[in-house]
Amino acid sequence: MDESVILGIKDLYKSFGGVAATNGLTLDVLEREVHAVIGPNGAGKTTLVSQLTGVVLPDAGQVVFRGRDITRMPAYRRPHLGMARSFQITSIIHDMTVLENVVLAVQAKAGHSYRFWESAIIDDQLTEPAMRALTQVGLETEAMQVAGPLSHGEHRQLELAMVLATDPELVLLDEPTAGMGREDSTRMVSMLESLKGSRTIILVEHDMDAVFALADRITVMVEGRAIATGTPDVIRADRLVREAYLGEDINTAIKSARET
Amino acid sequence: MDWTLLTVQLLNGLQFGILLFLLASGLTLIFGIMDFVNLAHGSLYMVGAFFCATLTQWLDSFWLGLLLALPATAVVGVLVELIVVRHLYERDHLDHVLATFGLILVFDTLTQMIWGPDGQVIPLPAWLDGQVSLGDAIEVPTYRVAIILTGLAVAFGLFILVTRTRLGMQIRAGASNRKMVSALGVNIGLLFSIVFVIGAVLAGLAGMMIGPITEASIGMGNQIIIVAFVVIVIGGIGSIKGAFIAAILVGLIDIMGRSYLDVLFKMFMSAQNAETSAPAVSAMLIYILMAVILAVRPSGLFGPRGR
Amino acid sequence: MKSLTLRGWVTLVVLVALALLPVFVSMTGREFFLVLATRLVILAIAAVSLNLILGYGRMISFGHAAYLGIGAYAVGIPVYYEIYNGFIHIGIAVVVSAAFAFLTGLVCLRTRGVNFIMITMAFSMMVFFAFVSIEEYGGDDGLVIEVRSEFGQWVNLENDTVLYYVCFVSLLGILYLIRRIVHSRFGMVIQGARGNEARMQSLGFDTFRYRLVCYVIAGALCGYAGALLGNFTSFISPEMMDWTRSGELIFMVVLGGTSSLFGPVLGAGLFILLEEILSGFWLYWQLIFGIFLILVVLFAKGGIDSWLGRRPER
Amino acid sequence: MMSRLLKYFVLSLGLVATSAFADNVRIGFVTTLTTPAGAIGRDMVDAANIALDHIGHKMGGKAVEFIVEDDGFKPEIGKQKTDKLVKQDDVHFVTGFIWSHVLLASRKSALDGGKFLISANAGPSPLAGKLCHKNFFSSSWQNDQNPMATGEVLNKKGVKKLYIMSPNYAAGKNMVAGVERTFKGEIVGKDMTKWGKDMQLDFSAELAKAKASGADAIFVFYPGPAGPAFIKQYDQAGLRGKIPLYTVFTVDALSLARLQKAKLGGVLGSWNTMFWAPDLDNATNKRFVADFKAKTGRYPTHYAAQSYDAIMLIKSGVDAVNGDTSNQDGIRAGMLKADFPSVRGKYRYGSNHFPIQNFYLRTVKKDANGDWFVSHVSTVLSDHQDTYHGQCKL
Repeated sequence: MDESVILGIKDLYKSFGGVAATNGLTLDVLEREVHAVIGPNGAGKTTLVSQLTGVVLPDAGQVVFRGRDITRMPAYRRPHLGMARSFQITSIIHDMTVLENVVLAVQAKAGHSYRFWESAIIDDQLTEPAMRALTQVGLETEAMQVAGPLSHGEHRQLELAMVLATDPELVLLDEPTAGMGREDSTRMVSMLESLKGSRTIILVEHDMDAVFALADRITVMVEGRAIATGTPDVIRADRLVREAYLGEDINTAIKSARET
Repeated sequence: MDWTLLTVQLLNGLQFGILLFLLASGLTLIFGIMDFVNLAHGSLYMVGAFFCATLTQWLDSFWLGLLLALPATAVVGVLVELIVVRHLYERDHLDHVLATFGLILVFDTLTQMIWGPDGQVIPLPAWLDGQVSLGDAIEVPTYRVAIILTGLAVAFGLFILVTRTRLGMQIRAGASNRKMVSALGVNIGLLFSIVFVIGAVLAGLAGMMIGPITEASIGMGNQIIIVAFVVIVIGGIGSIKGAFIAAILVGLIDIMGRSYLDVLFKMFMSAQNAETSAPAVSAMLIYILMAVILAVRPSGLFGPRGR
Repeated sequence: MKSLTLRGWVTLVVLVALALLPVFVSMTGREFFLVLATRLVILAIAAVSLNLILGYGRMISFGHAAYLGIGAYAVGIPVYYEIYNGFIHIGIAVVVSAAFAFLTGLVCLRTRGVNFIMITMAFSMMVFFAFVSIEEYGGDDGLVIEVRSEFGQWVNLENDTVLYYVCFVSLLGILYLIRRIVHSRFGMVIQGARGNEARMQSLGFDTFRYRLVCYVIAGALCGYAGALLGNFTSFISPEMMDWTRSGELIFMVVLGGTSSLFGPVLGAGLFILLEEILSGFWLYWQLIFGIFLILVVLFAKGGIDSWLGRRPER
Repeated sequence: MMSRLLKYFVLSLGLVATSAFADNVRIGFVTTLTTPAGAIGRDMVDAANIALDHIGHKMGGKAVEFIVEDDGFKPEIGKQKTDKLVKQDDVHFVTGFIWSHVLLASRKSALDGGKFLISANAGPSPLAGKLCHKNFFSSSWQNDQNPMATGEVLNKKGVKKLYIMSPNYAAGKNMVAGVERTFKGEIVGKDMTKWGKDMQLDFSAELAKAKASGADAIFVFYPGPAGPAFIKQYDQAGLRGKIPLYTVFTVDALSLARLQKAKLGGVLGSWNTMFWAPDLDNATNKRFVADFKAKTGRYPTHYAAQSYDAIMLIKSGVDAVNGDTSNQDGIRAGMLKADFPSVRGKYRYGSNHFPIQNFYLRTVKKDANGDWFVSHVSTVLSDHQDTYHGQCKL
């Protein structure tokens, strides 16, 4: 296996009630690349993310992260290897402040949390990295606000800050621009662009603008399988990909995705 | 082994199980559909028994008493739903537990204020008060057989209601996906009220069934309701089938424990200690069963995934 | 010193009143107030410990009274064998409670929602029946604790005022302890898991284990309260572990306000005062009590703590 | 009610001088008024009030203050209420106590508080033996005594095999010990059932065992709410006429009223034993029963009779010191004489302050109005003293 492969997925199978959601998927993600996964609805992208993060365990196949088999590793242990994820539907802790949310993310990285005495929120070892991550996503002024009432766009930013705060090798971004307006969306894309090259990013995304702007390589999934993997230009030209999008020209698909 | 005794005890267990099912079926429906924890379900059991006792004593007829006590209990169920329960569906379980805990206090005290502290007897017609012979040696109280038959009939009726009627379809849909039911244009408020009242009537019926055996007494529902909760948790919340199987299981375990555990205990402890420990340990058995089942299947035997 | 909010004032006034109560009692000779206040303070400790899991962790335990019972029996049983050393009593109470919490927590914390409520209750009922079944320690009749725990010559619990101050100082200590825990890294994880458990796991927290530790701490603290209760009542029966007692503890917490440090103390206080006053003047006081409970749930979300101007939840 | 509430508030806050400092005789009465067992407490309080009426609410020339507390059928609450009576109301006598376990739990509070403790019902064995106390008195009996009388009756009736059922608490255990002590045949089975607020009331499993055991008599102790339920199920199981039933503290005026309502005539003609009966022939008893019936419309139970005697016993003590409640030795000496008109006739006190008295065989009959009651038949035990008095070091 290539030295630069950070995440290897081999012959992954998962079915729910007889229907295969992942059907023999094989995919390699290279070190420091932005690897986008696209595909029509029901292609099995969400199930893939769930299996990579350990929320759902595969029926068969193998997931290898930096040479280590993590196929059946519990979800909570994967972040310690340097994996982090964001959620398709915003997943933050609503009744805590923005800073506390990010502090938790830092804390997760900083060894065990069986420390019962010192206050966490005034601990510089936690708050400094947290504030750095918040500054990175442009949310530093909201640090003391309770997270729940913030806007959707701010929630997505916070989500990203929590991912960054764990300083991961591999970031799994599940539709980071979902539900965003054009302006927020553009800001998110430029924010992700600034991360490019510093970490490996797996980007599951519907917004083709974002995908083609960010991705080094793209994998197209259909019916639980990868039908094509390659640079954006290769994918644009791929025949199978065009068929997958029901004969539509991929560029039309991009356009229609943009309008919805 | 005394087979006659064993048979009689199995019947006793079945009878207790049936009674538990009457209570648990309503509880599990209310739970499954409204996600509502109703500790006061046992109070409706008590109310049913008291209504039946008073009406039977006034009208000098158990049947009339039973017939009139059912709608009377339903009215109480409607009132409870309207005044308290309805406002709590959107709240969390903690609020349910507390409010219905308060309802228990209210019901127990009101009952004592109205009926006094004495238990109320429910006289049975003579033909129900005797015994029936099953085979040569086995003789069981007629009334207990009547409870079994009534309970089975109600269970069958409930099964038909849930699987074969429009209301039942809505109930099933509600149990699996509440949002979907409201999306289908069903009047959720009305559906909830109906389910709550069905549960109330079933609980009341259970109280009326046990009344002629134990009398209607204050707080009679407070212990059995906990057992009924154990039943629905074992069976899996929202599952009528699970409630039925678990109720029979728990009924049998309870009676068998009370019948045979002391004999077992006497093999390795003094008779005096065995007599004391056996009833307590047999009461413990059903909780142990529950813990074991939840340890293996955290959502019960027939429970929905991921609850 | 910065200016105090209404909440702060109430907290201060209640604590000062509790601290000075024995002086008032010795001036007026109304010993019964000391009895009442001791009970209040002990149950406040139990409520505060319950709040650690219920309020901060959203683990609705319906079996917390079991720890009160375990703690009290940890005094009663050694005394029955004429072991009077209080350090041994407290040690047994805390260790056995923690062990019980650990073992039952392994099962309970796998479940969610109503199943959690019911299985915590089931375990408390098991302890209830276990003590009912032990003839040696009085079974259903309970056990009279003839002598209170001994702590050397300096602290004589047989003196009611000393017992009261031991309880009061314990309450202060445990409040401080929980304050530290809640703001610590550990407390952050527990509160994070309350808000969004899936997220906490994806961040890399083994929430099950953190919750288990929290559950054990709460159990141990309540066991400590139980040991005080056993000393106070000089009597222990399985009845103390009945599910209705656990319900009362929950009520105290909710009445005072969940996820606030001092709320459960106020809740326990109001609960005991109401119980005492109402039961003194009307046989059917539980009617009023029940209605009050329902009204609190329906209309007073957030409990006393929110009446004093705190937002319910943060 | 508002003014009462207000008064209570003011009193509890200690802002005004309370009755605790007034010069009167204060009696605290702990009994069960709520839960299904509340009917017993009501009977006891009614009887105590009749006794107070009979003595004009005066003892030793002083007014009597009578404070009733509900123990809720729980030992812990009973103890709390006793604490309140001792420490807040500063009573001179704590009495009442239906339940042995409530009494055992409350004993220390009352006696350590320097008060007289007088049981008007419960008679657990420790209090007659090792835990006897100079300030403890019983106006009833020691638990074992009455079943011992039943045991004698069983022997006379030629019973060889006995099945025993009883609630699993202090008194239940004493009752079983009592009947086992005098009964000479074989015990073929025994069930101790759950007691308390959540008592077991369905005896299907136990009755089936009794039936299969080959016993030729069943002995039960099911006081209060459990009595009628047990007798009904005994009838429903078809045991009447097959295995005769012998009871203690199970068939009384309370259960008979309910059984009569349910038309369960099987209980008529059944036997039980007791130290007293409503038709026991003495002047005090006649007056008590007549007044009780006139006031409440019910027959008094033995609980009522004992409560009446408890008040009279206290009066005899207070009278002996002319109302000087600080003279505890004098009061004690006065009460020890048992020199007062008791509804059971004359009795004496043993060294452990439990009565030495007769036990009678009784049967259930209809009176002139058709009401069912338990009627005195014959004497089973004369001047009977409990078995534990030897362990008492008084």
